[in-house]
Amino acid sequence: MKLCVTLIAGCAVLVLLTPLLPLADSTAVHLPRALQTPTLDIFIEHGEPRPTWSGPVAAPLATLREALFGDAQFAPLLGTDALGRCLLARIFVGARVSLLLALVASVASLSIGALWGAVAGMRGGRTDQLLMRGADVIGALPLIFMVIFAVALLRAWRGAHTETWLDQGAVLLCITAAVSWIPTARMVRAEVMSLRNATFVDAARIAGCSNASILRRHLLPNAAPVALASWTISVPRILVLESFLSFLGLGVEAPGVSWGVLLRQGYDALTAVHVSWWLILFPATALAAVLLLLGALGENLRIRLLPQQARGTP
Amino acid sequence: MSALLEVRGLRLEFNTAGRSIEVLRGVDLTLERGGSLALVGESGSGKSVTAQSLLRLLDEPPARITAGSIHIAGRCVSEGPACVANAVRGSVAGMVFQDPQSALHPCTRIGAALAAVVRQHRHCTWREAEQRSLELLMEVGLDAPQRRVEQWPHQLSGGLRQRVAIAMALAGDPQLLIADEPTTALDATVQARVLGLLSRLRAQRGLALLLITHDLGVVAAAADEMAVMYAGRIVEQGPVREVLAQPLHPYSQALRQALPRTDALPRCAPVSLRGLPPLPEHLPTGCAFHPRCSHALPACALEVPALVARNAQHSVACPLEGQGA
Amino acid sequence: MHSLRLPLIALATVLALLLWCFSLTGTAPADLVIGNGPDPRSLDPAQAQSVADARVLASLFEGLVIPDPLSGTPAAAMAQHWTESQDGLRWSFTLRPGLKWSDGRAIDAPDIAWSMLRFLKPATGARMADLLDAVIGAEDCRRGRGPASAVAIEAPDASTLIFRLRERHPCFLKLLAQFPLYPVPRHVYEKHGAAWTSAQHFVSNGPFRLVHWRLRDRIRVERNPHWRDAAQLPLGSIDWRCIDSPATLLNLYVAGALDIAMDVPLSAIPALLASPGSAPGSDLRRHPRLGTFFLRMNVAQPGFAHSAVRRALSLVVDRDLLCSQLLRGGEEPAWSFTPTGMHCGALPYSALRASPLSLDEARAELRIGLQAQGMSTLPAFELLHTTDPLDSSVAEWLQHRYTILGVTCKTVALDAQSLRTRMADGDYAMARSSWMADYDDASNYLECFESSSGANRTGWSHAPYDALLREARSLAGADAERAAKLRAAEALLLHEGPIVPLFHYCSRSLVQPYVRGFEPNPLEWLNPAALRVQR
Amino acid sequence: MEHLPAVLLFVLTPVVLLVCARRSCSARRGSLLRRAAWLPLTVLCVHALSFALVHAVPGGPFDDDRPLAAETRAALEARFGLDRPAFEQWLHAVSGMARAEFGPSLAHRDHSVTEVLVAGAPASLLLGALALAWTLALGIPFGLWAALRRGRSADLTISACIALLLALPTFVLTGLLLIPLVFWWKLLPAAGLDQPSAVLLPSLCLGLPFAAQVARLVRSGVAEALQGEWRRTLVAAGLPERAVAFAALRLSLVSVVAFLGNAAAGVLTGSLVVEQIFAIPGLGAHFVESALNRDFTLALGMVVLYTALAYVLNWAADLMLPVVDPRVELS
Repeated sequence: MKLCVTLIAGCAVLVLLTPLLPLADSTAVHLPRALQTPTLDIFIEHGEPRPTWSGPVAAPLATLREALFGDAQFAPLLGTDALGRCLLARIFVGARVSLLLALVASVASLSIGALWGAVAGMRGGRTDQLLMRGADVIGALPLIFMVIFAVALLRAWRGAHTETWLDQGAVLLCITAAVSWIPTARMVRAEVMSLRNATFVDAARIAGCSNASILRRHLLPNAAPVALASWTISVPRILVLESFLSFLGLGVEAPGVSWGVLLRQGYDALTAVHVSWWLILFPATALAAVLLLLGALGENLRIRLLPQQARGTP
Repeated sequence: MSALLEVRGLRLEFNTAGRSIEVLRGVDLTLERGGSLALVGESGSGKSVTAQSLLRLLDEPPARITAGSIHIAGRCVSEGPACVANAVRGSVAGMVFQDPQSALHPCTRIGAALAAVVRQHRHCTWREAEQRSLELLMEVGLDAPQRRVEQWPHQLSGGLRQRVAIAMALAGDPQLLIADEPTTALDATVQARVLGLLSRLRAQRGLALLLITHDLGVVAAAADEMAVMYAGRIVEQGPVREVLAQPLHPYSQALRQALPRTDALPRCAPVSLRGLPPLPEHLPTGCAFHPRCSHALPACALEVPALVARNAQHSVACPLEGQGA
Repeated sequence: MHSLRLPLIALATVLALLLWCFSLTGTAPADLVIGNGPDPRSLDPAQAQSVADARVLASLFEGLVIPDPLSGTPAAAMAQHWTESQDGLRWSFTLRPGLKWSDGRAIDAPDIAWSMLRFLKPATGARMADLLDAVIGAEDCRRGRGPASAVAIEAPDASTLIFRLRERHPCFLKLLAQFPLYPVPRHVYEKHGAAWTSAQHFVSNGPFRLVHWRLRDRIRVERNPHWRDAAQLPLGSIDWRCIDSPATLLNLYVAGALDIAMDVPLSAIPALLASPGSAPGSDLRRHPRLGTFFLRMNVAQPGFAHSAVRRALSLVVDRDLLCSQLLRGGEEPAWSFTPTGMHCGALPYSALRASPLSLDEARAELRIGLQAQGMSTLPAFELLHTTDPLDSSVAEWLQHRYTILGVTCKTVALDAQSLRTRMADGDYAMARSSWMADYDDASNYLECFESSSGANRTGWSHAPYDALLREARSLAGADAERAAKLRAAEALLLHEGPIVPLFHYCSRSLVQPYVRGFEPNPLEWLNPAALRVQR
Repeated sequence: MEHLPAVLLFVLTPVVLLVCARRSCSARRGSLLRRAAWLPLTVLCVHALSFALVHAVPGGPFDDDRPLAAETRAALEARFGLDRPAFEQWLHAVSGMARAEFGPSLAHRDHSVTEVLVAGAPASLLLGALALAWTLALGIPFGLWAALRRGRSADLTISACIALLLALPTFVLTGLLLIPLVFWWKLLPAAGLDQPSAVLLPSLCLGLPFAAQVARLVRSGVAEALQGEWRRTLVAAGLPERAVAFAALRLSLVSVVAFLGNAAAGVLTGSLVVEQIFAIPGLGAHFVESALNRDFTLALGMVVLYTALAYVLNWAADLMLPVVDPRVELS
């Protein structure tokens, strides 16, 4: 558990501090060295174009990097892609996109799910029936296909309306959040329902507490672990969904970089006469490692937060 | 010719989390062919462990036999890996357990479960095995066995399930039946019928019966001999009639007194034993019973008393040998 | 035992299903397996779309004439010989005797005339229905304004077909060789309607006939015994493998599953070129194609109205670098819109090449153009492209190039449909485009940017350009003069126009050494009747 | 009259089934009927939703690099019925669906949607069935092995593999297996479906993550089952280790079968990617393509087919449950 948290925290820090690292420019097309195999020869290169970073956090870090490393940067340790861009830098930049998206979308899906489940659980009766039947119907749809349609639709819509807030990130975010809240809603509802009928809530009600204070004092603190546990499960799920969509060419689009995009480009470059294995192996390793860590973390948290459930479900 | 079951100085310990706890501390048992022996004691005294260790049913590890020997029908069961007991399991010694609720595999039909055991012990076709299963069910007193073999365990009542369990134990035609609290989980009327069944089977098949129970009433009804166990040791052994009539060990006496008596005067209420049985990891020194014993001598805390024969059949592990009573 | 009945039935069903599926995996190989491209949209000549579709159709059908890939002039096919009237307005074709459909029925001239009229009728929905616009009454007919009987395509007897044109057309014969004009079997069409293209009804007149078509897998054709030259046909059957991804084509080729791969992924070219002596590097055939990859600019967008800005954006792009470093597949840098190797009538047409601008010149042009519009900097604009990997790389490369000029452009990937919609709606600033020649004539290229052309889509309308093209059309028959006019128009297009030609395509194919009769050519045309295997 | 089959299928059948379900005395038959009633309703819902989505997408199926003349476009739209009001088109589509006709495909104009689906089904089915076969053939033995060797090196190795495989999405796993097996060692063909060995790798890639899931279920299920009292009965009756292990496996199969419904749906989704990577002439690739090509009819046909398949497979898994575990009653 401790190891898992440490590793995840390490990844997060690494990803946050990417602008600080002496990485090559992830967008710098450098054709003469296209499809270069991974190298261990040179660690530092001079005179290459440096990546430009903007944003309140990244820009100062990039300045700091200038001060620290000057124009020194890593050679393409993990090889280069078909346009000669450094894979190492692209994996780092892709991590920022993939992980941020997964994080935000999972928070969004958590809020939708928790709200839906809490309302259903609290109100009970017909409202509950209606809400949960709705969730069932949505759950019964072949979601991935709906997602494909929705993405195509939203993209076409975006294509038709140039100046909208709806950029590709927002499209992906909305879609992934919209399809991944159902398990959370179910878990939260079950918890709220069992809590609502629990003796200590009855006791509070007899003691004259208002509904709002019961909700605030008793239900929310007790339902929080469930919500948190479902959140830790939804992060890797959304990460996979994002990379799946990007892989199908429906998610993040070039020149945007995410791990799914990197894998897609890896497959595109892979041919029998030039087996550019690194373009698949390294992004795959990054994705698998993060998923493995998040999965382990989720499992651990679930066992800790919900000891009564941990044994029953596989 | 040697006895059917012979246990000599059996010691067994559990190793968990780096600690070893000795639960059997030198058990001696003998059961002749066709005989019946009841092993009696409070919960935690080691009777069930003894019974299971006879067929090496305990998981090894954590359980481990550290000393002593078990011979069943002349075969040594205690040496080597647990699977050496396969030679006697079912074919020489069958076993019935306490809880009929969970003793049968929930997803196997009665007939199939029995037939599988039959086929394990005699080389025959499925059809013959099914035929044999029907006979076995009839033998243990199930009505309409044709219908029963198609049923699932959860469709039977507790008593019927226990009968099926007995039929399974008998499927290999054993000479010895070990019954580990076979009636505890059943209600009184069913209990009586199951005990009747066991007696009948003994008579019909010439079975030897090792009956593990804490119920002296059951002992009186079903066994000829009894052994009283306390904290992993046999403290008294002898014919049921003699031991019940004249218990020698203070523990046996206490058990005897704890039994409600139908023949006694109404005001002579059962006397419950004071204190709790010791935990195997915190055994008192010397005679394990001495802290609870009203007759304890200073020497009792120092020395473990050996099992001494009082007469040909009756022996006891107490220096007082019933004088305190 | 009855507890096992349900699982057993289920198991048996699954096994039967598996057997059925497996029976589909093994098909006996054809004499020649060609890795083509995606599934044809349709085997109806009027509906087919791409060059890949055309190749499959060419094995099934033949027109009055077929393109001769080497000379560039059409050669006789169904027509034995033809005559053109003095003024070029009346074309008379004489059919070969004994022509038959693949079901053995005879083909006569009225059949072919009917087929041409079907092609024109709006209900057919032919994509290139404007091909025959030069014929009297054809345009009215395809627009639903006139009856089919008014179209001047006549069959006075069973073996003569006469076309009368409203104006002289510089390359009418080349038009007739186009795949959309392949004849359609009237008797089958009238019997089965739109279903005539299904494999069990399909009848054609080419060297091969359709055996079966499994989507996303293959189209199997076999020798048509009723074809005019069936005895001389070297191949008994061909498999057209329908595979979208060039990488898969290459992998299959390397594994020996294909005899010809009609496309090779760009990323594999350097590796293939690195081993020219051994397979598969030695099997690589490259040939310039009559196709241009270019960018359109929307002159209605802020900043793009002045030609100097467009010129700066166009001529600052170093095409040589693009081709030598990014593409590396043998593409030719495009300094003109019409590709090299183009003809004008029968004469070779050599396009004028624009001269590149140095960075300083480009900056100066940009400044002039912006000042004329009262701007100081060019507003950031979007460069639309498709999600195709090649497209994306070019767009990313361009984005990088334009930063050197101090111009900000944002690349936006769209699916092909969305891109088309936005281009058609004029809702773009700069967008990737390509044009493939339908037939080998420079006018086919330059007429795209006439004000009236539907292919223009840039809002660019330039009277002198239109005038030059009109004059060129009127000079049909006088190829040299016509070429001069076209060259002048092209110079105007490059100087004023709304396009950034980037490169001319190059066809790349892998051909096993034992395959003969494969002639690389600018139209990526393949004559299936000439292919043979010599092991 | 045209809409009669649709009314029968989508209105009458569910109502009748639901009424029967309410009337039926056996809980099992009731739930069976209810499930059956919900199938057409779910399909109808999904169809309506996808229809709305597809028709909301700008750009039509006839947009082309070369702009069509207005008359030609109008003729094409009339031919494919796209000139009618949307609601009418939807009604038409629904009544077609009731007769298992989805109309002509707009992108594959020589084929009706039904033909496209029938042509692609064998390959997809083969792939899916083999993937499920791998799922069971690898998942169950390895899960059992790990459970029987719990805590020892075999168990640890298998558990690590399970964790790894669960973390690898299909398209990642495919790449990792493809490179060595196909490109380095050239053991298996890279694409197509020409020889039987060509389905090995795709189905393996598709099945492995599910096999890992099954192995995990079996491992924990068997370990839990072995805690049961019945185990002592069997051992004491002299049954060998093997028989006991199988008996424990039998108990853990309940969760496996319950999972298979999900797995089948997952295999359908996964085949999308695998078919694309291995150029297998199945149904998967049509999905993304039809959405992108605005091939309305094919897209709708695919959605309906996949919804129905997922529903039926889930249902079949539920039906299998009581067969595996007699204690389960259909609810």
